[in-house]
Amino acid sequence: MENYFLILIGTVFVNNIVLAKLLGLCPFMGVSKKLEAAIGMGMATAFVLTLASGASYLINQYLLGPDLIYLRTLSFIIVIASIVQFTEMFIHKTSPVLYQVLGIYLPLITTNCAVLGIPLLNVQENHNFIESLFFGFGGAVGFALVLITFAAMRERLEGADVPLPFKGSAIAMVTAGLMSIASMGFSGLVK
Amino acid sequence: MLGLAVVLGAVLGFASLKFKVEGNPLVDKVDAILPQIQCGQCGYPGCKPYAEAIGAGNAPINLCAPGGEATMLRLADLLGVEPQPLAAEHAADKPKQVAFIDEQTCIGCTLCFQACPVDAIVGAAKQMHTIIESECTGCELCLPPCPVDCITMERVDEGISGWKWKYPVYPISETVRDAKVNT
Amino acid sequence: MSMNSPLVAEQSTVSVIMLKVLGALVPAIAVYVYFFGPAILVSITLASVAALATEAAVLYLRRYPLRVYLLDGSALVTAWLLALSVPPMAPWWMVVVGTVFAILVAKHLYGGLGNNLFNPAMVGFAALMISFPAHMTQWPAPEMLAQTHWSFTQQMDFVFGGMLPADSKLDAVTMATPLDALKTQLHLDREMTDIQSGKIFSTLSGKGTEIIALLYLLGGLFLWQQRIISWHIPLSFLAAMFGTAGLFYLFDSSQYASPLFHIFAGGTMLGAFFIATDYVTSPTTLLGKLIFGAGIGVCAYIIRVFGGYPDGVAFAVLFLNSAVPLIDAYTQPRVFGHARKWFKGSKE
Amino acid sequence: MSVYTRHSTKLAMVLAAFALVGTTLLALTYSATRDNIAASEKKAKLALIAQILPSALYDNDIIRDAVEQPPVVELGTTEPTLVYRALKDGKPVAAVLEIIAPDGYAGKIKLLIAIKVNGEVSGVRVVVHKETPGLGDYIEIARSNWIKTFDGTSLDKNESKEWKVKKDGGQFDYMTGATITPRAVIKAVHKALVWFSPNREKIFPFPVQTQD
Amino acid sequence: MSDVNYKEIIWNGLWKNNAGIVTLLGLCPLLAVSTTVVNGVGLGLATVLVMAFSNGIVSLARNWIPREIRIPVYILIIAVLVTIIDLSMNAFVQPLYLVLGIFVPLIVVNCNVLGRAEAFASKNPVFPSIVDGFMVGMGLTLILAVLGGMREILGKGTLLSGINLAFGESAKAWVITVIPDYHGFLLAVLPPGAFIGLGLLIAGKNWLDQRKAARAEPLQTSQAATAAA
Amino acid sequence: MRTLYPFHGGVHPADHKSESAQLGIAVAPLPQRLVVSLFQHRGSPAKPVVTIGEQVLKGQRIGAAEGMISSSVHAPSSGRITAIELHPAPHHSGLPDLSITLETDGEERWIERQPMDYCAIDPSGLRQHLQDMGVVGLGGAAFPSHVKLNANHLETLVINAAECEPYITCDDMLMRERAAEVVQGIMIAQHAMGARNVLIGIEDNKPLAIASMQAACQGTGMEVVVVPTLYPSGSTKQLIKLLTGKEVPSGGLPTQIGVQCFNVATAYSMHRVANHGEPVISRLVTLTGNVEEARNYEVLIGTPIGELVKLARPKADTTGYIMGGPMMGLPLTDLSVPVVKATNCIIATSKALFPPLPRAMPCIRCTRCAAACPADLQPQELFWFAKSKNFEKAQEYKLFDCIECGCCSYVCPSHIPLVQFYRFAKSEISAQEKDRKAADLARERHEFREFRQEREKLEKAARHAAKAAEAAARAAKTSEGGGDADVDAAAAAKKAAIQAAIERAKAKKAAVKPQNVDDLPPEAQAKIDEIDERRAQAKETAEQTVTAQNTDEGQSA
Ligand SMILES: Cc1cc2nc3c(=O)[nH]c(=O)nc-3n(C[C@H](O)[C@H](O)[C@H](O)COP(=O)(O)O)c2cc1C
Ligand SMILES: Cc1cc2nc3c(=O)[nH]c(=O)nc-3n(C[C@H](O)[C@H](O)[C@H](O)COP(=O)(O)O)c2cc1C
Ligand SMILES: Cc1cc2nc3c(=O)[nH]c(=O)nc-3n(C[C@H](O)[C@H](O)[C@H](O)COP(=O)(O)O)c2cc1C
Ligand SMILES: Cc1cc2nc3c(=O)[nH]c(=O)nc-3n(C[C@H](O)[C@H](O)[C@H](O)CO)c2cc1C
Ligand code: SF4
Ligand code: SF4
Ligand code: SF4
Ligand code: SF4
Ligand code: FES
Repeated sequence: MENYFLILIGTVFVNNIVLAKLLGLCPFMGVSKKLEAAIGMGMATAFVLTLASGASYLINQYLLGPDLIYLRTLSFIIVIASIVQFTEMFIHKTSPVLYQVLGIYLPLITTNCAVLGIPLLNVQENHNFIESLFFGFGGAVGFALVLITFAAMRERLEGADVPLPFKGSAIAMVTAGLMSIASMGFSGLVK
Repeated sequence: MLGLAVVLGAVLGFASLKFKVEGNPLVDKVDAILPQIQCGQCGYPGCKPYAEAIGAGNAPINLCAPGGEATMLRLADLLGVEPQPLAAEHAADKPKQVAFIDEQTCIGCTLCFQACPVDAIVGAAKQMHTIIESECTGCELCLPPCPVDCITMERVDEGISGWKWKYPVYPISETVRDAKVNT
Repeated sequence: MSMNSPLVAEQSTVSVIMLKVLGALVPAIAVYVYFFGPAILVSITLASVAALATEAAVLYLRRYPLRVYLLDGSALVTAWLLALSVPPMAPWWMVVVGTVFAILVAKHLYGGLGNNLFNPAMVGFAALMISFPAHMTQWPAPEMLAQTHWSFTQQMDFVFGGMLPADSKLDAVTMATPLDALKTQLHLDREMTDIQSGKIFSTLSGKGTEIIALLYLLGGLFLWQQRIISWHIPLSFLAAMFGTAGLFYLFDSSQYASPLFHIFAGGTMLGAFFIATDYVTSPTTLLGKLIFGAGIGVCAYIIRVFGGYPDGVAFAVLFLNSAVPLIDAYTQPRVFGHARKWFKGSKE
Repeated sequence: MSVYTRHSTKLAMVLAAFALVGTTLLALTYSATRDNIAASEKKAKLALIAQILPSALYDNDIIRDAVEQPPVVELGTTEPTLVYRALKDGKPVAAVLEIIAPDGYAGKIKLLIAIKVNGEVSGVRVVVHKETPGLGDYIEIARSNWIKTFDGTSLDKNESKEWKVKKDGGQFDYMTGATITPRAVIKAVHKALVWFSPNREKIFPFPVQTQD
Repeated sequence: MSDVNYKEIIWNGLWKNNAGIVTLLGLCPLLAVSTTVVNGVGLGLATVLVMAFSNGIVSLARNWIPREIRIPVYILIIAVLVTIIDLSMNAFVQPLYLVLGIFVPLIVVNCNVLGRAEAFASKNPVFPSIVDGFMVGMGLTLILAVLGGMREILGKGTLLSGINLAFGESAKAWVITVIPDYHGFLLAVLPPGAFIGLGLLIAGKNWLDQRKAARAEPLQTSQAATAAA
Repeated sequence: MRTLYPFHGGVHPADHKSESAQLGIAVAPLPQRLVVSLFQHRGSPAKPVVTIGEQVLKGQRIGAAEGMISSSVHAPSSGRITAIELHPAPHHSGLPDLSITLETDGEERWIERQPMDYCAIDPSGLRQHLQDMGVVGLGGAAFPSHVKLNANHLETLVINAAECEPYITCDDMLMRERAAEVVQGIMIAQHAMGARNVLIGIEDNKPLAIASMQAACQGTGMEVVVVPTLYPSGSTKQLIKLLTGKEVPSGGLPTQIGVQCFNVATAYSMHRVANHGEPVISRLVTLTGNVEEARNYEVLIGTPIGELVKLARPKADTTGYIMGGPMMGLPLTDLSVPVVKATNCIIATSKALFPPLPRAMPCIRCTRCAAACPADLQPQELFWFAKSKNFEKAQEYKLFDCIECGCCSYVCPSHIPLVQFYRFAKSEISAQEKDRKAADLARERHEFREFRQEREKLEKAARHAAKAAEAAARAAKTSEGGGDADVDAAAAAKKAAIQAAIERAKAKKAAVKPQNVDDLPPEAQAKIDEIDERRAQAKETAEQTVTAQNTDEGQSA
């Protein structure tokens, strides 16, 4: 149990997938201009990432085995793409409200490299099924957390008197850098 | 692996037919932002078509001249894209104006009436035409068709009740502006 | 200047506020000099010059009025706070690099005074801590504990030229800070009481440092009395740290230091009254301030005790800085004439 | 057959065709590169081992000649590791062990150590660590030669109390401000040596002749 | 087709719509592996290869792929290509491959690759598509190299360190020590340095563009004035 | 003691009240010219009902209220109307306003004044009367009072005697000298709204006024409540909160919570209207600041301020004048502007009294403004959004709940003109709102036009089809008739066509019905009617040609 807790703390704060692992940056930069959108994206990603992490574990373990490792990337990406598709269809059918909130962000998730990166890291770090789920979920929560705080900061920044060349994505990058500095304070929390 | 591909292909094919993209709600949102002057200066035959083009990602957001910078900024906001300067020929914010028909000269040819996108002109054939001021959007589309050039555009005065407070300018914001010009 | 109502105003200015903040630091600095020698004054001077020079350069590039902004004093506050966080034994270029980074990246890339999201001094400190951890741990030993005494010129030789006096080692004049010692010794499986019998420890926390912390506290109270800072952030910060430390202390007093030790050790007092209270980078709502302060208190404790750095105040401040816009957005107070709501989002 | 299913079948076929071609291509590439990859891996490992155990000292295929070692508390390992055996003319020369120093400043430090059969350290290298860059990372060979101070040490030559940093009264150097890391490494190496001597026979299950 | 404007393709790929600093796609590898020039260029070239080939293949196959499944097919093609590169790098430049880690397989989700396949290759003939893929990839590589250089100099005081990962031990001599006896501003090689460095590059491009625009403006008006006169 | 319910924030600017409260109220001399603005109140301007050259009597109505939210204006003295034209007005815009200029004859001849028994007529009659007599709020907003009286079974009537702005003492002096009449006026409002309680809120820095009001209230059931001196306790919402603990809902009216609020001077003018039959033609104005003799004057509306200030003998180093208080007042750029009903005070400024504000700096988010804001707003956020023209956010942070009291600007250490930013943002948002409504209308009209065109096309097609069918039928008929009838038939058909054309033209002439009038809003219809009227006049001359042309068309068709 403690192990899972540490995985969570580790992925959310210490090795945050955005700020420390440098994954999922495109949506991090792209969907953070509005707080509301960031919240939607964060939730959608959390859902898909957890699923993808578990599913790709199963694929890797039972479908590929040690012989077909060269199909890993291929099968992972296909599985992820389908999960995204199915999630979209599923919530479209079952919950129009949820679809309103998350629907438009789902297709964007396929281009979030964390969705592939986390399963690959799972393999690299020999996680078991439950660990994979926690790792995926923790990564997603970490992603959502920084995405949302980042979006709030960018909304504030809109009014700031930023020097012209830095307006827009440049200052956003610098902000992400300073966030990354802040998050380095947690290094060493999980040995 | 093959099996996986077959199954996925089937499902995707099925799904793509079943869940064809339905009407684009974005277009309505864009349309709501456009000023509905229907002037066609954006290069599209009216605001709705321009909205559709934006919705489909085929048009930049900086083409609407009457809407000016404010409209562009709201579009940028809605679509989550970086604001773009107004296309050069659209940059000047025009003062609000309405058309005015010189009733003595008008010959009642109905040509302006047919051109007006918002039916702001009333009148029958061979009768003098008059413009309903409150409906006129000032798009100037009625000017070219008039054979006797009896339509003129008149500025709407702001008056005390339409007066707006100006953006406060004080030393700091002044220098800020200077700095922006310089860089 | 266009005239518009209101046509009268209180006469306080930004410069006066900043000057008072600097003034509130002076007693603590004096005691600092008494316990650790005058090297800190050199650091403060270096940082101040670097800060003003950087600020002037940026203002010049942006064609902003130099005099007005240089006189506002905010760069000096940044410089002093940064200098107070860096060991005075560190090489001279470190303070300069930290200050330039703080003023340039954390303040002026955002548009200067009032626009920055992160506490500039703490950004500078964190950048140095991450980049030069070895130098950042070279804290001088209190005068009465040092094995040998370097003269002021010897110290300056070291700071500016990296030259050690003959037959002396850096070890002889530096010493782990109480927090650092605690961490190292716990690593060696020693017990708390055993560790705290060490010579750098004293009743509250460390010899010398606790008195400085006390004076920071007094300076903070002065700022509060002057209505420059409100009580919300310092109190919630100290209370949260005291509470968290208290819990762990009750749980196992052989592994965890007492809450009193924690609030008088390291950067707690400076942080609570001078750093976390920076207007620009802290929340503006009262509830937000309480959350912010408490968040820093808890995070700083966790980093201190379980994390990789001996003290966590700076990182905790930066971490909570990043949450400030979010906190502000979700703690907007009820506006006159609006219904009371328990949870208020940025949207109605 | 409805329109839907007919259409779907067609799409499925196309996709399957692409998948088939793709997987075939991959299988081909894989078989073409497999040996090369293995060779590269081996080369890399050999290069690492060569840093701590001169290749002139042995003549067997050391990568092949490895035995699995279940987790050992003294070595700090929690999972089975490989112990490589270096032989010259069929006689044991040295063993290369993967050990872990669990109490580094920021977590575990993975080390590779070569111990000669006589109990002398041939060499130590850090494989993975999370110590503070710029402070605790001088244990890496890329940063400093500190790790080489272990070369030639042994339990016989160095008494137990000398296996400490100088600050604690031992014989090992350290860098000011970072004593936790060297302490951890020294402790781990020491423990490995202590563990090695009684377990030598298990690793080399044939008569061992010490040179002298 | 002869009306393909190669100049524009090249200009777009390298500068105007540069993937690294304008469209801000494929950021993860850009930031993660630009710790040194060698790492950056290594991954950049891998990406170039994938992009050129994927664009070429997509363009070749564009008439056979049904619309509905074009995206899955593109992904399939890209994934296959990436795995081929991945295996080859593992086989031939393993030390570099190990340093780049999961960022080689992650080329699959680099939006630039899919983006160019969809936006360009699926509508254009083979050769221009290859050029486009190549140029967009080169644009990315350029930024990777510059960012890598910045971070390496600031962080370590060297250039081309780690060149031996790609070319073997003998290449160690090629490492250039820019600042001897340097303390190393470690922040530069850590993630914050990546973010801030890219921020500076983006601002630099903005500054150049803005300056150009500011210069062009008075020119235009004066031209207009002369035209009027 | 009544429990008070303090509102959040507020500030204590130096009050400078004693200077002008030393001397009793004096009457300002009659000026030669009076300029009466037709737009002295909120709502729509009054419409002039006199002509140039006309002789008018004191108290005669010269501008009639137009619409519900409007008020009449009256001649402040007898004399001759010399101009009805745009004249500088005391307004932030600096724009001139339609005003009536009156050359006084010095005779002060009154119209016939008719006191009324307000208890005898029904409330709506009373309200109508107040509107006709030009009663508007004299507390600053100049909102037509009859609108505000439109309530019954009111819980509490709050009388605003706080006079929280520094310098101003006109309400203070009014209460000291004319308390009984003020109370009489309050009774009118109380009666009109059936108010159960009356609370008179007076700040504790006016002990004399408190005493005289308390004396006047004896036995009336009204209660004088002494409130602490704190700006802006005189603001309606804050005073209501202070006295009753109730908050006027955002965007709502006090009557929603059973409260209404009038200024004491407004009450006094109700008394003059009802009990003396005098319309609102004068008011008390405090002349103070950098002057030799600060004092309150009873001043005729329309008195040019430049003339008025001379009474107080401004000192030589006077730098300018403010109308109203220093917190919410209007710096005057033109001294030819007249006194209006909202003019409660004129302050002469000097460097010493109004030192120039230090240079503005960026906002440092010190939240002093938030601590001072009586509307519980976060002024620094509003400023941030207004500055960057992020109006959506500004509204999200409740920009429109800002009462523009200026407390935030007053305390701001960065000396940012915050209130100006809010005014800018508010007026920009209102303008955008107006544009949006216009756009919605345009969209509707455009869509309708497309629908209409579609419909017309269909109708045309149907007509063509019918015609074709008819022609076919006719052709069939004629072909039955035999070959040589063809020519005749063709001629007949032509004749018929001409006939039909003439018929059509005639019909058209008879009822020139504008096209495109389906679905018009009533205002537009009204406009069209007006146009039609004009057209009818033009018709006579045009008739001839039109008929000729119509016939032409008929023939060529
Ligand atoms: C940010 C930071 C990182 C540190 N990292 C390490 C480390 O990696 N290894 C280490 O031995 N000590 C590290 N330390 C130092 C320890 O906290 C402690 O000061 C030191 O090990 C005690 O050394 P001393 O006995 O020479 O005083 C670090 C200190 C700080 C502030
Ligand atoms: C458009 C508008 C309509 C109003 N309608 C009423 C009304 O029907 N009844 C009423 O009692 N007050 C009405 N008011 C008056 C205000 O609530 C308020 O009492 C008046 O503006 C003076 O207050 P102030 O000086 O604090 O702004 C109205 C105000 C406005 C601006
Ligand atoms: C900030 C502020 C301060 C005000 N101060 C006073 C005041 O001191 N006395 C007063 O009568 N009205 C004051 N008013 C105006 C009142 O809100 C309101 O207009 C008046 O009390 C309503 O009464 P009336 O319609 O009779 O003028 C103030 C308004 C504001 C917004
Ligand atoms: C009470 C108070 C605390 C401050 N604390 C800091 C601080 O911790 N770090 C800093 O860089 N500046 C500090 N400043 C100065 C200034 O507000 C800061 O540089 C701004 O962030 C610059 O925009 C402080 C100022 C005040 C008034
Ligand atoms: S330019 Fe603007 S107003 Fe004109 S039609 Fe296009 S969108 Fe409508
Ligand atoms: S009347 Fe003329 S200017 Fe006005 S809306 Fe119609 S066409 Fe446009
Ligand atoms: S008082 Fe001025 S500086 Fe302080 S927060 Fe408010 S607006 Fe900003
Ligand atoms: S002017 Fe508006 S924001 Fe400022 S204190 Fe008054 S109510 Fe609050
Ligand atoms: S490269 Fe785009 S999300 Fe990682």
